[in-house]
Amino acid sequence: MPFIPHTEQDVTEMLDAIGVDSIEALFDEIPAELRVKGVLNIPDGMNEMAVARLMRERAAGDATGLNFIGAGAYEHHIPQAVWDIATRGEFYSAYTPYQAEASQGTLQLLYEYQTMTASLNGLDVSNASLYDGASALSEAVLMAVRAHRKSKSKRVLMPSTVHPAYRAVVRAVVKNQGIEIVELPYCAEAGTTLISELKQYEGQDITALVIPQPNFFGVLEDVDGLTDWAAANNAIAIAVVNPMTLSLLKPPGQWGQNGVDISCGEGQPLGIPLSSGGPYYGFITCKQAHVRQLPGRIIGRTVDLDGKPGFALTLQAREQHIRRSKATSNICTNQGLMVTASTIFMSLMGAEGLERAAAQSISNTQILADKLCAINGVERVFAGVNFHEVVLRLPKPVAGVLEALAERGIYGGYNMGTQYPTLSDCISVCATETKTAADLDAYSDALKAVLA
Amino acid sequence: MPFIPHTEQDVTEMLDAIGVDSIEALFDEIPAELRVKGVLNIPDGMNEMAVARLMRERAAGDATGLNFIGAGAYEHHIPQAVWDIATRGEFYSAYTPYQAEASQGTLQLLYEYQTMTASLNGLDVSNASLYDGASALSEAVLMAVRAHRKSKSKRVLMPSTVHPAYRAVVRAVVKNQGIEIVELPYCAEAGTTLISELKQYEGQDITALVIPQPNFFGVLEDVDGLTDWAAANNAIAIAVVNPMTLSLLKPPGQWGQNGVDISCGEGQPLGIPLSSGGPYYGFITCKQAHVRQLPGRIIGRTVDLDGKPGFALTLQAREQHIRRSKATSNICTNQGLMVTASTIFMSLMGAEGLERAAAQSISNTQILADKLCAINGVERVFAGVNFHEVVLRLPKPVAGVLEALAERGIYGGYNMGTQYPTLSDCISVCATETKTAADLDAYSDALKAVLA
Amino acid sequence: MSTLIFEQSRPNRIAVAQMASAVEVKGIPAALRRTTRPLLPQVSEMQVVRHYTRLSQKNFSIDTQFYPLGSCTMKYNPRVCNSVALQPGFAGRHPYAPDTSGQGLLASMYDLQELLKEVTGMKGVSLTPAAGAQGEFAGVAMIRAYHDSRNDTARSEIIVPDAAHGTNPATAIMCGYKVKEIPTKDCGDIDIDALKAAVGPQTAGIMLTNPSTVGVFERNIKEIAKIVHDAGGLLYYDGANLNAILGKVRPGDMGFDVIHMNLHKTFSTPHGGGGPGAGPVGVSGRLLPFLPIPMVTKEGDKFRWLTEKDRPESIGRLSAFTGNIGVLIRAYVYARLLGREGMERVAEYATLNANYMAAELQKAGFELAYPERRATHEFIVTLKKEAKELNATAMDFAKRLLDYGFHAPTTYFPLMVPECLLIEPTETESKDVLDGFVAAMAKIKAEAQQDSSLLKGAPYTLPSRRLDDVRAARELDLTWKAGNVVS
Amino acid sequence: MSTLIFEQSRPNRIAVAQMASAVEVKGIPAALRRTTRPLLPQVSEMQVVRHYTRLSQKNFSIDTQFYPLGSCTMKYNPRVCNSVALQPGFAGRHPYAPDTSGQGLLASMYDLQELLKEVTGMKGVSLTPAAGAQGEFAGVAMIRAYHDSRNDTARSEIIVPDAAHGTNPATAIMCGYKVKEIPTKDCGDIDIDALKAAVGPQTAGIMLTNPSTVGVFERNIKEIAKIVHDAGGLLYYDGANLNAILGKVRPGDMGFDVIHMNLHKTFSTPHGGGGPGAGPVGVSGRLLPFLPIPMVTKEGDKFRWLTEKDRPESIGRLSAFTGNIGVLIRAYVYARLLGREGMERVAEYATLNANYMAAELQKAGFELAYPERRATHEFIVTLKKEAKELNATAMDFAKRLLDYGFHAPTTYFPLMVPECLLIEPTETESKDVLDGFVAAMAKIKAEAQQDSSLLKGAPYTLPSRRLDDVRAARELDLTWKAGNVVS
Ligand SMILES: Cc1ncc(COP(=O)(O)O)c(C=O)c1O
Ligand SMILES: Cc1ncc(COP(=O)(O)O)c(C=O)c1O
Repeated sequence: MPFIPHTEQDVTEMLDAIGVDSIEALFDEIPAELRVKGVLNIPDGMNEMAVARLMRERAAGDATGLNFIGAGAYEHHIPQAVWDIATRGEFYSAYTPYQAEASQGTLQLLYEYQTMTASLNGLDVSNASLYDGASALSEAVLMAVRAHRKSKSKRVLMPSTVHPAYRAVVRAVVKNQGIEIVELPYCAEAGTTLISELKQYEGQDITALVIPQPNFFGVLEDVDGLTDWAAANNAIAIAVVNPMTLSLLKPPGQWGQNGVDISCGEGQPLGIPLSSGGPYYGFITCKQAHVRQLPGRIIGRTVDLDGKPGFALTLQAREQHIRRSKATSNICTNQGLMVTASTIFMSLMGAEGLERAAAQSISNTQILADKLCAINGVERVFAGVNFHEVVLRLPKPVAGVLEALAERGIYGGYNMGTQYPTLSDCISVCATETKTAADLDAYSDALKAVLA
Repeated sequence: MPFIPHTEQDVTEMLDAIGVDSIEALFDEIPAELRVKGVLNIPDGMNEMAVARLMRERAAGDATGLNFIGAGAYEHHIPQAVWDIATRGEFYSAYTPYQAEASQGTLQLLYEYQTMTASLNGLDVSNASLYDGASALSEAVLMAVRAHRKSKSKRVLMPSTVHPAYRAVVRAVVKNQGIEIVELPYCAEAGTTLISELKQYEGQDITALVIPQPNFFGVLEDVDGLTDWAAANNAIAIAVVNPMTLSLLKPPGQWGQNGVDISCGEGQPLGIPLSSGGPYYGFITCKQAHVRQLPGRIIGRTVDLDGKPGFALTLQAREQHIRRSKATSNICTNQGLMVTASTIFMSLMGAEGLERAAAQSISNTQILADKLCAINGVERVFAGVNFHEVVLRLPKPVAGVLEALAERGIYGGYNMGTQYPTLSDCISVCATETKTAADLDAYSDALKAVLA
Repeated sequence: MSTLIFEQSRPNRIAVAQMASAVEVKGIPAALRRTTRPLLPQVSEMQVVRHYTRLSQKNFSIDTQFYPLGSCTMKYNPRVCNSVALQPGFAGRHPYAPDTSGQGLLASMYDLQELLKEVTGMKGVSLTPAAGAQGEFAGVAMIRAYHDSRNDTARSEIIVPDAAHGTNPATAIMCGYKVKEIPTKDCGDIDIDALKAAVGPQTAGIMLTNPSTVGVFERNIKEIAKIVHDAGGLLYYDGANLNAILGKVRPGDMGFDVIHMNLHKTFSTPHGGGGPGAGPVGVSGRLLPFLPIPMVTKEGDKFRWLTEKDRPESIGRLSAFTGNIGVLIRAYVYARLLGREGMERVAEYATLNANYMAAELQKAGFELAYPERRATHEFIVTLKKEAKELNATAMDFAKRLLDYGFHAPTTYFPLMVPECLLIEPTETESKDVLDGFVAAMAKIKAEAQQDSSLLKGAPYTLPSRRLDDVRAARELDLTWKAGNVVS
Repeated sequence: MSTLIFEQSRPNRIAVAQMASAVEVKGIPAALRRTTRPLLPQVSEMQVVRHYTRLSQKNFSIDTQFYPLGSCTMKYNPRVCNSVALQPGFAGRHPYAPDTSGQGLLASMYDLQELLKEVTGMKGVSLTPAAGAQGEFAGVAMIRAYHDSRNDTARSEIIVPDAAHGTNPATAIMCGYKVKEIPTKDCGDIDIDALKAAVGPQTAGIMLTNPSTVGVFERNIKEIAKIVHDAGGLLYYDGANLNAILGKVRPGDMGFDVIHMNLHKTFSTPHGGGGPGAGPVGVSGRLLPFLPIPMVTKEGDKFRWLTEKDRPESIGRLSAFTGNIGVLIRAYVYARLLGREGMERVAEYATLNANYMAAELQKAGFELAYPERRATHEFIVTLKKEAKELNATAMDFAKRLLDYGFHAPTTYFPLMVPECLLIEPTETESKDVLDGFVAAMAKIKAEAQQDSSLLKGAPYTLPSRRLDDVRAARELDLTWKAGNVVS
């Protein structure tokens, strides 16, 4: 029996000790009519050899192309040490560190993670993770509503330059709590959120303003202006950022006069494989003043009976397992192992490693965009400053072009039309530091061929 | 600087402490004329990302076919846990367990390995590994010469059914010590070593007789008769065996009336990847009486200062680092990590797992041989009993057939003609438990097509 | 505490082998640039490997210790599940790569959906929720969507037993409901009278775990279903305890309308020191339209993700992409390893182990919270006597168990059982280990009888002695700042 | 000691997921069949994982501790080297698969041959030896083959300095030579007069390590080469200490005819608790024909293995297949990570670290064995004073260092330095770690001054206290038998 260590003799002895005749007897409190009739329609068990082969064959055909898609998930180099260590049994197969003394490894790592993440965002505190970037933004919105006691409107301004899927998730999560999400249009020329568009909301009761950086078009927003607008209008400022870019970009804690209140985003670029979309992890950081509204687990440093420093879960009174219906969130299991990997990743890369990866990604994307725009009919859509992603207009229907590129082994970008009707002839393209000059050429050659 | 942690400040402080101006000055005892002139003609360093990609591309084209070759290296299922654990840093990056107290993990594992290996061979003791099967056989021959003080001839009888490469290695290793290796012919019909062929050596001073099981043709030898012959003729009996087969076959310690004196072989089938030929490991076991002639490291159980049991290297006085020119062998570094993996493998498989893998391999090879022999002109060469390997005669030149099969994604077998001129139209074929019915069909279909 | 990684940092040290070549950043206006570097350590690759390898050794984990944490199903996590998920074809695939480039993955996800439907008796499954709590959110949001779709908008309450996991009430609130708690009777079953009194036109639904978190099977489940359904409410099944009934009873057959499954429990995906998990949701026919997206569909022999377009009534998306695919792959591999027979045995042996331990602990003089009941895959010991008579609390036992090399059971949950240990051995532990745990408990009790201060000082043999939680919360130290030394 | 895996075994327990389906064995005569099962444990997969994971935690290793074992070059082993080698294309390839199916591998092996030639200044390289000692065997066998090929058969002696590693004399014997030992002078250089007296028509060659095992560079190497060559002998270079001179001096330029390299030292392949290593040999022009097979050649843009047919004068094969390919891949990856500059820096920083530690230990009151000399990548502290005055031996210091979290240096080697610690920090350790080690040494000395019995009892904090070696050898217990309990 896979993974069951019992011998027949064990079973006999155990049943004797319990005082029943059969294992079946242990289910005698379940009403008979509810019991599964016959056997489940599930395939026979396979041994590891057979399963591994099946899955090797299934994986063999997947993801064989060169990837130039970004759109919220970024292909960066991940040092081998990261997952070698993260998947050590002691990290991999441990539970949430409820017994602090038996979990100092995970706890110290998380404290280090909190430090790195808070610093990357230029804010005071960080939790120990949320599910992903989109859920982090949703929690940030809920947190803003809780934190901003004076605001009664529960109105949150949301630029349409925020990742469309994030906006969808926020809608799904907050819609039952009477929160209103107001979407802000973007400037079709610059590809950014114009402060002038906010004019109409001045003087109104706005709970929070969300500020993406870089935005979904890969364009840099006027984060200082937007943050100051929020402050001036008594709205909580929520940043949603790509942490890899924060090695080069001003951290949200320093935006505008006083920085944002909350900064969140997707941790995936920091050492997490693309994995078709998950598991990733969401991070959330905030000013000290808001720490009691922060959802999820938080680790604190304390001392033990001998007065020696050590780590423990803290502020648990915010959490569902203690606070129940009054908790800051329902989150329980988070994305611990991802954060483990990410902490190892950040330690290996250091600030300089992140800077270099980000700078190379910018440079590669720039070079690629120039190459592609040299092809007849391909052009940049937005005038704003790009980070490592760029929206391009194509002279042929996008879906067909992407398909043709895929057949040539190039995953050429994200089809913008699926989310922005006015950009139906556009793709967004990203070339990270993983791409060589030859890769960039391969893409532009393929596109040339496809568009010819 | 890859893997060098020094900061400039560290270097300055360290040079100051030493009292020199530059690192260069530390090389001042090397005669100037010997110093490397200019720079080495070696490529620039690459980062991990680039090296990993280069090597991914190189590996991608290799070994893409279905393997039906045995001939001394066998493709068996290796549970994922085996290498996940063996490559944990604490095993992977430790040295030889010279400091016993800081190496109890490796030492206990090796004691368990010795127990399993001795038991598998039906003998009293095992060392902690040699380089590979061929080097183990060479050491066994040297050991026999040392152990058999009464024999002055240094003549060792070596069946030609022993793996040709093993025989080559033995020759290379023992040739400078005045040891004579006498090769015994095999019976062309049975594919085994006939005891009748030994008649001529009766009454002579024979130091040792080597007995392979199964032999290189995959055929089972009359090991009882051969062992008894050795005993009757005052020769040391050396078994050279495939440990996977010992789950089903009589262990060398029980061959004949009294068992062999020494049993050795290749550990690869027990959890070691094929890896184009290495690293594998050689095992060697013997009767208690010979333990002081056993080469290589040996672990013993003892007690610590508190009287608690623990493990340590023992009988080191046989080894080169103590005994120097009088050592039993020059071996120092052995194949520790392979033995680590193999011990985990044996623990996971247990006797039943080995039996099943071996039985499936026999069965698959049998089925495959029957299928192939149904093709016109293909036939079995030997009448003896096969284990999981079989020699087949082909109706077309072997090299061309194997090439054509490889083009169809089938590595069809070992070309016997390279080592046995009389078998120049033969291949040996092996189908382990890793092969499915569909795989066997794929092979026979391909061979049909190639021979058509 | 090990030296923090920051304390090992030195200016300008870098792990060169991991660095992209340095290029100049052009075009980003100074006003948008960072001026001071973030506090990331400057260390060598070996320092990182050594630091985190050593930290890892300070953890208890399934791979190193018995970990009978009730409600958490800490069973063996097969290593092959991990290696399969990390294959480049799976791990390297971008979520927006074309479906044609992920047919192997999608086939596996489709199979998993089908398999979970069969195991739970539900009509449809969406794999997207990232953990149990997100599954709960999806489930309750679907209940709401269902009522809304029928314009049945007065339903404002979710009923939750007092034994329920904290995520249940917290989730109900997140979905805009009020929570109505009902009590558990001394026998461990729900108080039916209280339930009857609680239901009404305001009832949107009830959230139940069965077996419940007190480790017994709710025998009146059919009646409960009828009461709630009759009142127009729906039944939510918290699948955290599915391990107890796999192959024996199916939530769908019990009358539940919507469920979540914790694959990181029943399907053995690793807990990873806190996650990630996966909390797929399953529904009965009437909730099918509302399942969260994306889901996988099969068209001919091709697979594709369903999106908003395909499922306009869906409650929407819960994560930016597809949920925790890597976890789902691991669960799928586990399910294939087990197969039908293996799956049916899970509940049997998990239950055998729990009942055996319960019996042995009782023989050793410990009091079971529900001595008249069968244990399911877990059971509760209450140490209220020991706390009172020996001044040895559940916390003390928990900490002392660590010294004996056992992770502690879940303590102080469920809340209404005083000084409780919720013990879940799982099916992958051998009798020897269970016996060892029982012996340790007996020994600890004997220690307490001798001198209970010994327990108060525990643990003694771990990297830390007992840690001061109160101070942690009072003097918040959540990030390292150069020089913040605790003393 | 942890419970042995055998003691966790129970009859008929198996790890089912790893089992092939059971088929009947047909055709094997009963006389050849096994009748009783071998003593392999009957345990579950989790038991195996838990047992060996826990055992691993009892080891010191590079990934967890400073490991300054002289002559062993315990440097950081980059993790990527391992993952590259374990790729299916490499790890899954049968050694007799056609060369066409291994072009990626063969290209890498060819590159490695070329790279090692350049680094050592030799004319040809064979990668096949499995470790240093096998490389030595190959080297001395080539010396013999060379003399034999010239019918110069009276040469019966190999000269070996007394400081040489034990493998050197042991190897000479294996090649049928007699060993003539020559002394090392107080300054650490070889006694040239003794050498002159030793050479003659019976001299086949000399085996040298340079830097030698006493941690200094043999300054008279040119003269030594001349003396030996003039006598008709050849020079063998034991490359165990190549780390000290990488990119600075090349054995080929020093006049050596044949060398081996320990890739598991200088090229950072892991030691694996005792191996595997790789000990490629390099030769000058006159020994080229004798190199062991197989070797890789490049023909056009294709690579293939050279065999007996291609190299009829080869000393032959040293292993059944190709040597330790997996190790060679790791070494190749490491070499490519380093590249030219990285390689040149290895010697620099290894030397800097050694000289710094030597200076600091001297300041802390320890006596260097060769205080007048530069340290190379390693150096020797002699504790003869401490042994005499404080009754604190090298062994005592070694064991006490373990309590401070440092692996001990090499002790009692080379043999002619009394109470010696041979200390090799390697280039991958940071100054902080070196400082920590020096501080620990000073502290231990202070402890010894207080009460040397403290040291005799060390270690105190490890899984075992000091182990009884004598008993281990006297009461041999080499395999477990049900019931053999040590007490
Ligand atoms: C009974 C119960 N319900 C719900 C949950 C929440 O699941 P998750 O932690 O995956 O969010 C848990 C697990 O912690 C649980 O034990
Ligand atoms: C100086 C010296 N020579 C030779 C050897 C032998 O090398 P190996 O252990 O790889 O056989 C060693 C290593 O142990 C050594 O230190």
